[in-house]
Parts: sequence; C-alpha cells; structure tokens
Amino acid sequence: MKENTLSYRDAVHEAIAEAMRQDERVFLMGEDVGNYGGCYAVSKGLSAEFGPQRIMDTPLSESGFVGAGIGAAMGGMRPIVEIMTVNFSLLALDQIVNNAATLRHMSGGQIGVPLVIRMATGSGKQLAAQHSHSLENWYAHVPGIKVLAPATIADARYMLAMALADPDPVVLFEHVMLYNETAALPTPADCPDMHKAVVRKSGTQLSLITYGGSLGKALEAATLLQEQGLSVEVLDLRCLRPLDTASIFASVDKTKRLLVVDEGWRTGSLAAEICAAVAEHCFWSLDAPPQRICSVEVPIPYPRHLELAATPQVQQIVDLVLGLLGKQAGTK
Amino acid sequence: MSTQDIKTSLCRLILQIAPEADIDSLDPRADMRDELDLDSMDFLRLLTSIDKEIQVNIPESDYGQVNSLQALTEYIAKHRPDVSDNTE
Amino acid sequence: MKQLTMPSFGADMATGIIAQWKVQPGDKVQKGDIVASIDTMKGLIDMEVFDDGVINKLLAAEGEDIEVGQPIAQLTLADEPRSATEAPKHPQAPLGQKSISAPKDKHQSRNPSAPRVDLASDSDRFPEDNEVAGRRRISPAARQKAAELAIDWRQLQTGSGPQGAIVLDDIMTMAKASTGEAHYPEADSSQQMREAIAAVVSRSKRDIPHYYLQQDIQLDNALAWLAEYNQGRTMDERMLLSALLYCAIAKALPSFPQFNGFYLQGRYQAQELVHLGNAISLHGGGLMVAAIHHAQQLNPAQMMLKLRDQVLRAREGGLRMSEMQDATITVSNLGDRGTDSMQSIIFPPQVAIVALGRQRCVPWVVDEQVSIAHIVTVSLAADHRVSDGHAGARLLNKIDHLLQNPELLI
Amino acid sequence: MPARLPQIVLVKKGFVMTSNHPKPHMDKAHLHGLLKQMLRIRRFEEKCAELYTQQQIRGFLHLYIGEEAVAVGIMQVLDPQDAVLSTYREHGHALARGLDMGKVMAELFGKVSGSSRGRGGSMHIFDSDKRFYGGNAIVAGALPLAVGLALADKMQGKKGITVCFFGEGAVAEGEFHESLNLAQLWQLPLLFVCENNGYAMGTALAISESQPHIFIKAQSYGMQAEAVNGMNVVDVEAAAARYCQAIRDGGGPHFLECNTYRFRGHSMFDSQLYRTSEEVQQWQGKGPIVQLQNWLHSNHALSSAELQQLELDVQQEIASAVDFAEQGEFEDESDLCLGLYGQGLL
Repeated sequence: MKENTLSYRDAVHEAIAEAMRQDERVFLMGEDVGNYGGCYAVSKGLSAEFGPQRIMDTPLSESGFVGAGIGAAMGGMRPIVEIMTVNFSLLALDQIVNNAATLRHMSGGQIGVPLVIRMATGSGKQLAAQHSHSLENWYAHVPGIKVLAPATIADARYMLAMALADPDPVVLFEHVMLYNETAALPTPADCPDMHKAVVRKSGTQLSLITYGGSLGKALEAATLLQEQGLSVEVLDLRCLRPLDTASIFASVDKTKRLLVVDEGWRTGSLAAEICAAVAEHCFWSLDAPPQRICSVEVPIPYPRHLELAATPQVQQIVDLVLGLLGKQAGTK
Repeated sequence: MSTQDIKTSLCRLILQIAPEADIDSLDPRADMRDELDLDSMDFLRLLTSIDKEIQVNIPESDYGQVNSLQALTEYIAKHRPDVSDNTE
Repeated sequence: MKQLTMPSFGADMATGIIAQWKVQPGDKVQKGDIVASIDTMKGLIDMEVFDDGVINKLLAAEGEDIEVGQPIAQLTLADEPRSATEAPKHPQAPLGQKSISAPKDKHQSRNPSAPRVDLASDSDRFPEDNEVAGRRRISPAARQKAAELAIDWRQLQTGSGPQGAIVLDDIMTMAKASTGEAHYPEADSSQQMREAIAAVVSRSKRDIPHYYLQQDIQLDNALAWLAEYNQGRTMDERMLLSALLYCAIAKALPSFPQFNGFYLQGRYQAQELVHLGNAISLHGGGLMVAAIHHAQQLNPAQMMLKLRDQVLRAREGGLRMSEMQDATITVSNLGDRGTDSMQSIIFPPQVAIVALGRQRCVPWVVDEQVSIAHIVTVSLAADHRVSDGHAGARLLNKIDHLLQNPELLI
Repeated sequence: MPARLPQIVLVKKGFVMTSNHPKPHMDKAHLHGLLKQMLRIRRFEEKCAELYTQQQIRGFLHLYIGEEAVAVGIMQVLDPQDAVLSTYREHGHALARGLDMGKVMAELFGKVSGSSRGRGGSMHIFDSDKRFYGGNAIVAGALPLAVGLALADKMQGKKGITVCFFGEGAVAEGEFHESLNLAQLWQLPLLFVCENNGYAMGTALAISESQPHIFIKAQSYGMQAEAVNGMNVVDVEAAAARYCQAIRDGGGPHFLECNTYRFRGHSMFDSQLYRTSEEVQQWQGKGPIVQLQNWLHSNHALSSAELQQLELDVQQEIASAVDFAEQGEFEDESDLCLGLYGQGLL
C-alpha cells in the first residue's frame, strides 16, 4: 500500500483499534476474530494488542454470541460483534429481531442495547449461494435497530465510532468487494453523521440512489454518462434504517428521475421501498417512472459469468439511464 | 444610543425587508421608498420592526415625516429619550 | 343515435358556420372531444361533444351557415341505453373528471384524479384494442408544469421521453414556442420565472379577447374608517388600504359569477368560492400570484393578516402549492407608489383581473361643487367570451358602493 | 412429608447455613416471610385469572400457580446488584424480586403506569432499577442475554451474579446449548435455573427429550449441576444459597433443575387434554404453599390468626394494586413511536 493511502480493510481495523483504545467497554467478539485474524483479515493483529479477553474468539454459535453481545450491552459494555457473513446472521435473527430491536420499546424505554454488529455482505468473490447474498433490507425492515452500509474508506474508518456512540443496536454491513479498495487517507470530516445520505456526485438529470458495494458501479456509470454530456447525481444512502428520506426526496425533486441500484433481490427490496417513498412524496416532480436495478431473483451462482449476470452491472445502469432520459433504448 | 447606532440599525432592518437594496449608495435625503422600491406593505413591516427593535412607535399621521433615511433617523432620535447628541 | 346540432354559444347567436370538421364518420369520440370549429360573429369557437360514441354521419359541410339547433351530425352512442338527452351534471371538469368509458376503455378511468386521456387521432381509426394505443403518456412533472403554464399538452402527439412519453422538456419547448423562442437554454430561477410569465401572458393575449373598464373610486370614507381603525393600534395590528380594497373586490364578486372562474377547453366554469389571486412583485424582479382562499368570507382585519403573511412568504419563497394554483381571479395592486391605472393581462384559465392604481388627490365634483377627493382608479380586464362590458361595469359599481360604505365589509 | 424439612433452629439472622451444614437453619419470621411471598404470588395470580375472564387483562396470561417455591426460594439469596432474567411466566419472579405489585398489575392492564408503560403486558415485565431484565417470550431467548449480562459484570469487575429462569421446554432449543457452552467456556458468574414443570405447553418431557434429567445435560458441559425438589421452598433456597455462594466465590456458572408442577393450564386458554385431572390433584396435594403451611402448623410455628393476618395483608396489597391499575391511563397513541430509539423514556 502506498503511503498516505488506506484500504477499506485497514480502515475498519483502525476504527476498531481506536475504539478499543478510547473506551475500555468496547470489545470485539465473533468467530475467528482472534487468533485467525478475522475471516476477511480485518482484526488481524488486534489480539496481540488487546489480548484474548477483549478480542474474543467465539464458538460457532451465532445466536449464542450475538445474544451475549446484546446482554453485555444491556450490562454496560459496548460490544462489537462480528458475524462472518450476512447468511450466517440468519442463525442469530432471533436475537437481533426479537431482543435487540424490541427491548427498549417493549420495556417502556428502560433497557437500551448499545451494540454494534458488523457483518460482511454481497457477491463478487464466487462464493456461491450461501455466502453471497445481500440481505440488508431484511434488517432495514426492522424498527428498533439502525442499519449502516459504509461504502467508502472514510465511512469504513469513521462510521464505527458513531455506531458505538449510538445508544441503540446498529447493524453495519461491509461489502466483501470493498475490503481491498484503497483511497487517500481520510479525515473525520470525510464522514458526516451516520444518519445522513451523501451526494457522492452532483448532477441534474437523474438520481442514482445506491449504497454499499453498488456505489462504485453507480459512480462509474455516472462518469461514463457524463462523457455523453449527461448529468447524473449519485446519492449514497449510507444509513438504510432510518432512511434519510429528506435527502432522497431533495435529490429526486431536483433531478425528477430516479434509478435505484440495489444488490438485493428485487421483490420486497430496499429499492422497492425507495421507489414507493419517492412515488408517494415526489410524484408531481417525476418526469419518468422510478426504476430500479436489483439482483436477478435466483440464488447467487458460483461461476464468474453467472455471478456477474445475476447482479447489477455498470453497463446495465448506463443503458437504463439512457432509456430514462429518452436517449436510446427503452425502459424495461 | 447614538444617531449612528440608529442608522446602523435602520440599514439592517431595511435589508431584512429588501435584501437586494443598495443602501450604501442611497442618498439619505432622497425618498427612501422610491429609491428602494418599498411598497406600503414593506414600509409597514419596516415601521413594525422599528417599533419592536428600536422601541419607537410612529403613528400613521407622522408617516409624512419619515420619508427619507435622514428624516427617519432624526424622527427616531427625537422620540427616543436615550439618544446622545454627540453625533458622528 | 343522437343528433349533434349547431350549438348556441350565446343568447345573441343565431347561426354558425362550420369552419372545420375535426372528426370524420367512423371516428370514435369521447365526451369533451372537439368535433368542429364553428365560426361565429364572435370568432372561431370549438364545438365539443358531450357523449362517448362514434360519429356516424356528417350532415353539414364545411362553410355551411346553419341555424342554431339544426342537426349537423349523427352520433352513435357508445352506451345506447343511456338517455341521449341527459345533460352532463358537470359540463366541464377537465381536472378531476371521471370519463364515462366505453367497455374497451376500462383503464382510462382508473385514475379519477388524473386528466382524462384522449384517443389518439392517428390513422388507426378503429383501434380494436386502444387500451394502450389510446393512452398518451405524460410524466407527472410535465403534467404539473403544463397545468401551471396553462399549456394544452394534448396538442402533442408524442414526447421525447421513454416510450414517447411527454416529459418536462417537451412542455418547456411548447411554452417556448408560444413565446417565439426556439431554444431553451439552462436558465436560472429568475430566468425561468421570466419565461413562465412570458408563456402565460403570450398565451393569454393570443387566446383571450380582453376588454377593459376603469373607474375612479372615491376613498375618503374608506380612509376615514381606516384612520379611525388604526388609531391607537400597535404596528402589528395596523391595517393598510389594500386590505379594504381586496375585501371590497372579494365581497363584490359572488354577485358576478362571470368574473370568478375558469375558462377551460372552450367552456366557462364559474366558481362558487372566491380565491383572490394576489399578484406580488418580488424584490429583485419577477411576479407571483398567491391565492387568498375564501376571500369573500374575510373581514378587513383577517384580510390584512393574510396579506402580511403572504407577501412575506412569497418574497422568501415559502408559498404553498395550493396558494400558487387555486386563484379564481387576480388582483394586481400597483400600490401607493405606482401609477394611476393599469390595463392588465388575464391569467388563464381565469377570466378577469382587477388592477388597483395609486391613491391620489383630484378635484372632485359633487353636487356641482368642486372639492378635493382621495381616489383610486380601479381597472378591470375581463374575458369577452364569458362576460360583457355591462356586467363588468356593474361589478366596478358594486366595488365602489362597498368602499363608500366600509362598514359593509365587516 | 414434614419430616423432610429441617427442624427450626431459632437464630438471629433468620437464616444460617455453613459449608459444614448444607441444610439451612431458618427462624420463624423467615419462614413466615417465605410463606407470605408465595401467598402474594398465588393470590395475585388468582386475581389475574379473575380479571382475565372479565377482560381487564388481555393477551396471553401464563400463570405460575404451583411453582411459587422456585422464584421465592431463589430470590431469597440474591442481592440488589444481581441480574434476573425470566420467561413469559414471570409474574412470580417479578413480585419475588421486589417489583411493585401495583406497577405489575398496571402492566397487565396495559396502562402507562405499568412497569413497561403497558407496552409489554403479562409477558414483558421489566424493571431496570431492580436489574429485572424481563419477561422474554421467546423460549430460550433470554439465555444468551444472561450470558452477556454475566460477561459484562465479569469484564467490568462487578460483584453481581446473573440468574436466568427458564422452563424445561427451552432445553430443546439450540440457544440453550450455545449459552451453557459459552457460560462454562468463559466461566461466567451465572446461575441457570430450569423450572421443570414437566410440560412444554402440552408436550410432556418424556416425549420430547431423550435425556429427561436436565441437570445431566448441564453436567455434560462440565458445569456444576443438580436437581432439587422445586415444590419445597426451603430446599430450593438451600440449594440456591450454596450455588450462589459458589458462583460469587468465582466458581463459574451453576445449574439448578427445580422439579415442579403448574396447577393451571399453560395459559388461560388451555383445556389440558394432555394430562389427567387426577395427576393435577395429586400434585396439588404437595403444593409449595400447603406443604409449608402444614409443616409450620404441625410444628406450632403458625397460628390460625397469624395465617389469617398474612392472607389479609396480601389481600390488601392486591386490592390496592388493582386499584392502582384501574386508576392508570392508557398511553397516548401519539406516543406510539416514542422511545423506539434514544436514551429512554422514563
């Protein structure tokens, strides 16, 4: 790695290390976070600095250790629980949905759960149908938790501290294709409040709304379109619950066209929620039907070409934008 | 409060009502409403804010005495007991 | 089967010349469609059809002068059992109208709040399945803008959007075309506002046969009432003459429905409520018209509150959408620094606009004695398609009367 | 039956037990206290059943009647800094832990004056001041939380221990095993209390578990575990005292299986097709309250007047609790989303 640059993986690593140095209540628990260094090598070396008491390897008991994280948060700690992938998190859904999300409201405000759950998500590494899915919207569906999707190095570096400072459970999704991304060394100013969506590229003719691993694709498409003289705005949601609808509506009211790029499956997707909200609130601003590009509704397959065919790609975005702007092709 | 203070406050209040007004080049003796394009509603709002912030109530019968910035300043100076005479 | 007859567009119309047929035998028509253009002594007027059906036969040729009431065409009704002579309950409701659909057209009425979609008038005369072919696509933004600028987007066959949808750009191009401008550059907001004004006034001057009346109204009674009212009131409670003038106009209007309403697609719809459009000039240029809702019910103090609040919000850009759209008539107030009088341009689809000059002193003759009077010149511009000068004069007299007796305004 | 209970040894503190003498020594006042606690729960729940039929209490209502000795016995040995977690059958635990009866009743009424603003109802009673972490209505759902609470105490060097109550039905869930493993692995200050009443809803233990002795499963994780007569409050208290002391001394998690029986149905809406009325009657004969009463009578340690006074006190407390619940207001609908996020409401 070049000097003055930082990878996404190291950004998360730094964020964890910093949080643990600053606050004794913070600890990391999860499968193979200690001696192994983390499934995606995020926590490599942390055990040496903080010891096995604070970098806790857990058995393969997602429900057990996620529940323990919730209990520890109730008991005054600030746990960071790592789940290897979103697919495995389904084994802990009971604890996240039935306990973490409900306790504050159900107890009439008495019990808070200041917990951060990190997990990897998304496709692109040919990991096939049990390690590649994007289920962010399942979590974004649940009131009582907050859901973040850091898509930039700066967000990876500084969002965790905000999540830990939050009094409520925060589920944080790291897209697997981002870990090797690098960028110039970010500063805290590069990471606004975690609840805010951020315009990554300003434009006037269409809003590309996206998050996580699809942000790079959206930006690439916007750049290609710019070469054709088209001005596309890219809005990075960052926070999937609660959604920053004010920023979404502001962007669409300005550009009058919406295309959502979402690696989740189309039916009942987060993209569907955004399209519905835009149709409800921005109807009279719309100059074209709201559209979305999502993953094809099949389990993500193993072969490279099929994996690519199943998930949103840059050319697809470009074509759809052209159609929506009446330039060529048509809408689906 | 000096007359300079009054003028400064007045300029601020005018700008609140007509943000595009070019106060610097305003002739203090010219008809302020013509020069700044203040309609009766603007003028009423100006007098309302003078009442609120400088505590001088200008009755309708005195509107003729406050046509220019200069005249308005003098009117306020006359009606505020605390204005010192050491003007600019 | 129903006979279409030469319509009467006014009590004084005896005959009409069929200037142009807009339909041919076999054409499917829907209630509200224009079937012919009729040349009258007052110029060309569109003739619309009030039923859904198919034009069976034309009984008169173009150029023929025909008496009002004489048959000019035969219409086979889409819904024959329906009484052919039943008059539509709401003769005109271009927005919010549910079209009476032919069986095939079931999609067309599914959104009752959207404007009804016309049948395409292309060469495909009998589309067996016109569910898709008949629908003209238009984006919500374009629809909104077209309504704002009073542009009839149905004139466009196709737009430049996806699948030929009419989009915002198309409407702006139409607006531009009506002002004679060919190119539509990226404009800042004040330019855009200028362009919008240009589109509206050009259209108004082109389509609306204006007539103008004006009257000097003595204000001494009103001013005396006002001085007494303002006596001892705080700045916040003080009233301006405008409030009284607006009240007088609003309270006069309900007796003269031909000035308070909309002229749309060749028909006038009087409105019961007076939503007084207040033309507000903006510092830095431009003009906004904000509706004062239910103005006929407001007393002067309430009117003053509305005016104060609205002017402030208009200048800070805080007007509500309903305020921008609902005005049934407009008042343009040049204020006490303006000129003596003004001949205004009507904002379509409204049919009248009242202009208020500045308050001034003049020699005034009463009982053959000259005295000094405070007066204001009130000017009316109205749509001759809807009203005549006589009615306009009565309206101005009524306003005058109210201002001579300000207690009537409370 | 009475012979199984220890002789009363009157001592000042009311309760004495040394490691040499695993049997506790209890004074009369202490035993009267145990009886009163059990009566509070019994009479409270009998009132709940009545109010439920009158539709004052809605939703699910799971009664603890018959199992009072477990909650009362265990709570005797807990300190304020200890944490308690329970199930949807938690009225007894809440009352024995010292929650205000009025607030519990108001919670059942769904009133904003209830312990959880009425939002939880019968199954979700919380009190953070008492470190009472609910009322969890997911079978085995509280076990991982208990692991976490104990972990937090241990990491922060706090003295408290965590006690987690659950039924034998939870044993079939994965979270039970995950939690026992984690607790033993991390040597957490945690007491697991399995209230084995023989039926998971209507499924008898014998037809759901290959090993019906639950404590043996815990032992297989290397945990100190034993079964105790859960119908005998003194036995329960004695066992809890030993185990809690061991946990406080750094002995890691312990597991107590309390064999007990619920006299009522699983919930109010249960025709009890899965067991015979003879079986129920048989158990009722050795119920925790009647057992202790009889024993006290036969040892001349409880006069009729004393018993009458106890009942009277309990009835008065219940009457004022019902009164408090009735007086309460329902939470305003506009507050529906209040406290979903943030620092809390109360």
